[in-house]
Amino acid sequence: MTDVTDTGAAAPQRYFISEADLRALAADLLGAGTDVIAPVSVDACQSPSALATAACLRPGVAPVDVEYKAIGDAAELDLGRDLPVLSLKQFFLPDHEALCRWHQRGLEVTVEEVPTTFAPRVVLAAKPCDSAALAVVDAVMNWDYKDELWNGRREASTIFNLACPVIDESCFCTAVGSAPDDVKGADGLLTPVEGGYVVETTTEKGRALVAAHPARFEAAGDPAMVGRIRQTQAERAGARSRVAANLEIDAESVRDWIATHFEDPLLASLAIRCNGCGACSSVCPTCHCFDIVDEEEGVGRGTRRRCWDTCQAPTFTLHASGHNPRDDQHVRYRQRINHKFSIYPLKFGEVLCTGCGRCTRVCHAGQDLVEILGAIDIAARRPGEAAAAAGAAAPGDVEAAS
Amino acid sequence: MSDPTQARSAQHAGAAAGEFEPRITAFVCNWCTYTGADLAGTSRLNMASNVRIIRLPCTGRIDPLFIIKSFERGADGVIVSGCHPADCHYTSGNYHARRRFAVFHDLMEFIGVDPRRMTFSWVSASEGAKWRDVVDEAVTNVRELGPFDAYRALAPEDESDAAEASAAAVAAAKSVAATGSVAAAKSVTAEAEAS
Amino acid sequence: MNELRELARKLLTDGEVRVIIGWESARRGARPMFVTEPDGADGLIFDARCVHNLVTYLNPRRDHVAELGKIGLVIKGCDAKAVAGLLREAQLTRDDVVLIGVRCGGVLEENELPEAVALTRENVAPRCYGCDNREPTLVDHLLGEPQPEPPQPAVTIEERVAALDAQPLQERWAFWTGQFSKCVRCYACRQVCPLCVCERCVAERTQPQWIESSPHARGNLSWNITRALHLAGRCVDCGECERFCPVGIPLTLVNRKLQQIVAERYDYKVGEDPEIHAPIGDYRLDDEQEFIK
Amino acid sequence: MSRIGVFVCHCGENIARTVDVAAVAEAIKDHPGVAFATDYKYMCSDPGQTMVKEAIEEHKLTGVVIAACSPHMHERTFRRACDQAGLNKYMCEMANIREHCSWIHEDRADATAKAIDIARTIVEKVKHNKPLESIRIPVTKRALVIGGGIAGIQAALDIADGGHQVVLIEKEASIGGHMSQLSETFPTLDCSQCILTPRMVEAYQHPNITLHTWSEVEKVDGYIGNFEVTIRKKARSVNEDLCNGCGDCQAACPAKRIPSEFEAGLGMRTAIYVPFPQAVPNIPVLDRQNCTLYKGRRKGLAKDACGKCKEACLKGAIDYDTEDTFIKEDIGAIVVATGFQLYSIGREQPEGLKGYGEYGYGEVPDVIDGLQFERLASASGPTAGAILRPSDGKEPTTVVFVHCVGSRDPEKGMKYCSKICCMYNAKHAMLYKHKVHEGRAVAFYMDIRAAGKGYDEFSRRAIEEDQAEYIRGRVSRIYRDGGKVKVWGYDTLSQEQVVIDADMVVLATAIRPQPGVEQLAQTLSISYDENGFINEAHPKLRPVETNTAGVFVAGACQAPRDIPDSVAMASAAGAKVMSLFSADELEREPAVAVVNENTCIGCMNCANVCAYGAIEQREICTVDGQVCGHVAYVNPGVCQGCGTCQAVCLSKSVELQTFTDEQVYSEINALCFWE
Repeated sequence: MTDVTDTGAAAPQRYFISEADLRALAADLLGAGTDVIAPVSVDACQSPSALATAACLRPGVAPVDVEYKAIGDAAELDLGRDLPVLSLKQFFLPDHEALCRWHQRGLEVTVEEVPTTFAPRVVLAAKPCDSAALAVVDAVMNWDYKDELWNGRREASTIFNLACPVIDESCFCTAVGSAPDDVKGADGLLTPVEGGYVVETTTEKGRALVAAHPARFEAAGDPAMVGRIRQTQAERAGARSRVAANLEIDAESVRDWIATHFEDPLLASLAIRCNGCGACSSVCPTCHCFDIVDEEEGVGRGTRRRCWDTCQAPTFTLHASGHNPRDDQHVRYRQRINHKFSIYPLKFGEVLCTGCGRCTRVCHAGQDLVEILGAIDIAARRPGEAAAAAGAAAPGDVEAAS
Repeated sequence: MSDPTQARSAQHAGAAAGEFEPRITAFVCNWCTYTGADLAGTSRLNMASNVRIIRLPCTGRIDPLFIIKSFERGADGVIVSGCHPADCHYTSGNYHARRRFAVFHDLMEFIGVDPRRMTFSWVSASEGAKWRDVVDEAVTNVRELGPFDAYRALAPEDESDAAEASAAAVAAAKSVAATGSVAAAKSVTAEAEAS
Repeated sequence: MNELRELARKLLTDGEVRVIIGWESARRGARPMFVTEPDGADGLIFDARCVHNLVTYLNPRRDHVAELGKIGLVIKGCDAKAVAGLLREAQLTRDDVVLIGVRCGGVLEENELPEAVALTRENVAPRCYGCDNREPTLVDHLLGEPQPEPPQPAVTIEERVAALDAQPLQERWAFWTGQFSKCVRCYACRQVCPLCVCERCVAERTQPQWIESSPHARGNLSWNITRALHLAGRCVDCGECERFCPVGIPLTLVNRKLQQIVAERYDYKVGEDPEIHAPIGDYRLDDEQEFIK
Repeated sequence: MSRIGVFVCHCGENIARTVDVAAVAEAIKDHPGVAFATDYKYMCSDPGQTMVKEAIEEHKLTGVVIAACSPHMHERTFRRACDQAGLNKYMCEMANIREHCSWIHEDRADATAKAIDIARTIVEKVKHNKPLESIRIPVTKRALVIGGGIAGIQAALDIADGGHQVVLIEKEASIGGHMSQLSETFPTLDCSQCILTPRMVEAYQHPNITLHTWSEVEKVDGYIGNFEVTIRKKARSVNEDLCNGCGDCQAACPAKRIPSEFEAGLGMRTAIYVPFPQAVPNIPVLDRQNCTLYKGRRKGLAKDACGKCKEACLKGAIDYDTEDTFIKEDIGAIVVATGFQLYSIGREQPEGLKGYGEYGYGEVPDVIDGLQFERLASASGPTAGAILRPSDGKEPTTVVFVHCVGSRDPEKGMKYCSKICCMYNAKHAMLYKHKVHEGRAVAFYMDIRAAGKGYDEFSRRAIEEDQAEYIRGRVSRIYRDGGKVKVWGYDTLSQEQVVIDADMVVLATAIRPQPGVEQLAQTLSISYDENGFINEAHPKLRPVETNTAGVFVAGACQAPRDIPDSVAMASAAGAKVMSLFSADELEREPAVAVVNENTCIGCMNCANVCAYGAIEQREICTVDGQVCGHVAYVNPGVCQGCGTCQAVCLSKSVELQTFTDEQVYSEINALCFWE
């Protein structure tokens, strides 16, 4: 978590940008041919409005979703709305992308590579939990094989977070080392204040963007800034404590407990209602597993693509022999928890989760990560209470009992 | 029923001018329609050349996935044809097919596919002439509807683009032309342009 | 509710079942509950928030649930049709499960609420409108008082389907390809479907690859058409596929359309009788064939 | 990697005229997986086939595509050629560029382009063909013949004489069927029993024939070459091994006034009885319905009311407490020869038939049907061959014969012609005139149908030599008028009303299948028509086969037939059975479905759509032999290869060899119109 009052790195530069200037900035960028990615409200139907209302509008369901989109017009900017359905991940690890293409004529095969460099782009008002996720995933994308496509997109992107104004009962970023005003994985932070935003740049990329558009930013030193900053300090502290109220765990204890309780019935019991639908992986900003498929486009020609995959799918670990080491859903769910909160931290020193809570919100079977982490934390730190907590069914122990 | 001769003359003109030529895949049963198509041949019944037949034992074997895949591969239309009710070589394969295709037909219409792109017919081994009519009518219908670009537009952005395709096709055309076959060269180029 | 808790407690105490699958009220609203200890039965609830079709836990793909031992399952009338579906297709043996039916007056569209609220035109699940099966018959126990008809929703599913039907082909195509292009192929719709019983889904076949795996518009269309067709005459309209879809594709509309098709063409309605054959895989000599030349 | 050879045929000018065959061969060379391509004037000629064989050698081809005519034309030819060259014959396919291309198109460019596509399609298919071996099914060389009439006897004898075991079952107490009831037979007027009885005895004594009378088919499992048939031996109450046919039991039986089925109700029998003196086997059955003892037992009497036959039987062969027994037989082929019954045209009718009450049958004793007349005319009949009318036993001076009673009558009877009535009416008229020289024989007919060797001559003889009066017209009403039987008719030739005071009337009633034949057909899963006659597999080309492999049909159960037709059909069926038995194994094309047990979930949708009942549920076990589920199993002996199961299989777990998903997909893929 980055505290703006004191940073290990170069002290953050502070500026103010008005609502109007922010849109103007976006317009400038678009004008210069730079892609601008930002959360926008989209018609839930992407179709003629007649249909939108008649065919899609379901009582109790919002007619619009918020999504990260490459905007075409600054007017589309719609900052401060809910968490987008899908995380920012899709702009760095798209749900599908070509790795290469092949052509065969007679017996001769030609393979065509895809470019790994990308045009510069700017992300405005990213959610801190999404940018933080990018930084966490950077580790696995570079520890051995360097993922050129991932890195290419990372390098090409300048990201400004928006201090998170929407916190609900599923959020727990503070429990996993992030915060509603985190700039991890980003190049700067926007904090809403009267009439605009306080802008902080924390990286060279961030400063470069400001430097490139001096007209849009009011430099610090302006007396008004002091008040503004004091105001943001308070709000940001408040936001953090609101999230903290949802969940507090000791990540190390959780990590070690999982590592040493692989067969613990608690893990199975916590997975019991999971349908293995895998929606949690799709919406997760840190889930990064992919499958590689060859898709034909006629005889002797086609494209090799990678697309999102999930450890929640039975086929994820299905061997050619027909054997499946994770042939059961509670085992697959355990893998998800294990990988995020034990395996990954043990290997890369960071939890593979930024507490965005999407998995909980998207799960209509009621798998609740706040509750699950809480239960594991209790088991890890107060084993006495754990027994009581694990009242629910556990395939493991029932099997043992029967 | 449109005028078949018109369908054909239009086609030859079209081929020459490299205009849109409907591409139609036909899935037919071995015992009735395929044999009926054989009869059309032995009776020298001239018909549009836009249809490519895939032989199957029975309409009962035909899965809607075949039709979807045909569209994915750029077909502008499909034909499914088998034995008349009660004539099925396997007694009931066509009855099962009939239900499957009724549901598929209605669903595709709901999704927004023009049913005229999908011709379903019963053509017996003795109905060579009917097969001719089915083919010509299907070609005329699809010609009126134009290429199924709506479906091709679903192709992923990173797919090999048409330019490459036509380039490849032209190359092929050259190789063929080298052998002195104007005909094939022309045909392959036509394909390239169509795509 | 007490009736339900008492019965659950009894079944568990007598060892007639090893687990009761019902609903509980949790932090984020109602959700499935798995009770293995008689005392746990007190957590069971049944109210308008109990949307989930718990029959999905009987689906043979749910080994981890089967491991619990003999199941006592709480079901609504609509859920009973799914049980019938599993029996019809030999995916379940009737004696392997104790079915506890609850009389149902309709459920909420949005169930993640701290407690149940009265059903209104705005909040009722549209699929409940015109439900003809609010008292399951396939059950071993039927609980609760007879319930009133659920209210008519502000917009009925039929109205939405009709609205689509009224559009020209191009509009419908634009609508559906637009919807399906949102699909990220998490296959949540399939995983939660009580009738999607295949060990290996056709979508996972690569030789041949009938359905392209990566989530581009073309592969997504094939997948969604195939999913719908495979459920033609089998779908019990529980709406779980749409509810679980993370990107909000209105799958209910496709499912309902297929129900209309089999109803109009074959006078078939998915019901609670496992003996009645599904319409696909069955035929009549005089099935209409107006679309065939 | 596949190495496919493509051979483009000119078919003389037939293909080359409109398709640039050289261009096709040239274009296909570029197709992935094609190792060799060429064109030739006549691929089907010897040099052409040799070319294929040599290319297989030289280019190490893994598959062959012949771009020529329809597979229906020459597929066998080229598959044989490949086979001879050591390439599995199922690796060879035809690309039809003649019937489907050169013959139906004029534009050379279009035709050539299409021919290239067709060739590509088939090349792609062959790339995914798998070498297949034809299926071999063991054959149990043992036939079951159902029905002991002349057809059944003939079929049984032919097969038995061919050296194979035959199980012959007859539901009545004796074999012989209707033919044993006949007096003389047309057109030769030789005595029916004289020619039949020796056959009956031969069948009974034949070392290869096991005879079960008073028996019926209970259940049939299995398939061609491998049926398991359960036979119900109805309780006879008489031990067949002990009984010596002395007849003392019949003499002792007090119940003597039971109408005899054999005598068509004109004679009486006892409760324990042999149907007729020449019965085979000559072993009585006890008719429990009419037996005093069993009547008593049904009433629940404490003590048996009778027992005379048992007392009378010195062999102690009678046992009142026997029950139906069941025997299982392993059978390779089945011949159905259940024969016919006469349409009983009385007022009361079963199954919604209208009947012909206006003809007084069943009410006027002297109105009888054809079989009853046969018994009157039969030397072994109730009147010892004298024509005496039932009412008063007097000799009738005027007898009216009515044709087509219930036949050719969509309104009230059967639509079809019963075929044999014209002939037996002529015969009856003759027999009557031969025995009652002064008598008057009048026949009302619609048309005379006397097609057959010596048939027309025969019916003419009835008219010209024996002065039978033939009146072309229908009879409207028959009723009793004092001692006479009034017959109201109409002569359509003289346009006159005709009224005849007859002494006796013989109705030529329609021929119908035996009762219960539908149930039998269902047991055998063979089909039958609206009238209940068994359906042949093909009306012209497969007249004695049914739609179930290994089940054949003979005689009047398939349609009205006379004796020579029935016998011919029986021998034909016998020949079919023998050709089936000629090899130890049955060889079939491997075009059958195969289940992938790893992915099958046993929903059995496939079984629901299989028209042949080829798919059954099968348990699968874990390595340690624990039943862990069930899957579908396709019986290759029964599967006909339609592939309907594959299309309904949601998980694509059943594959029709020769038309696999891989193959079809590749063909579609080959038609990718993007290139």
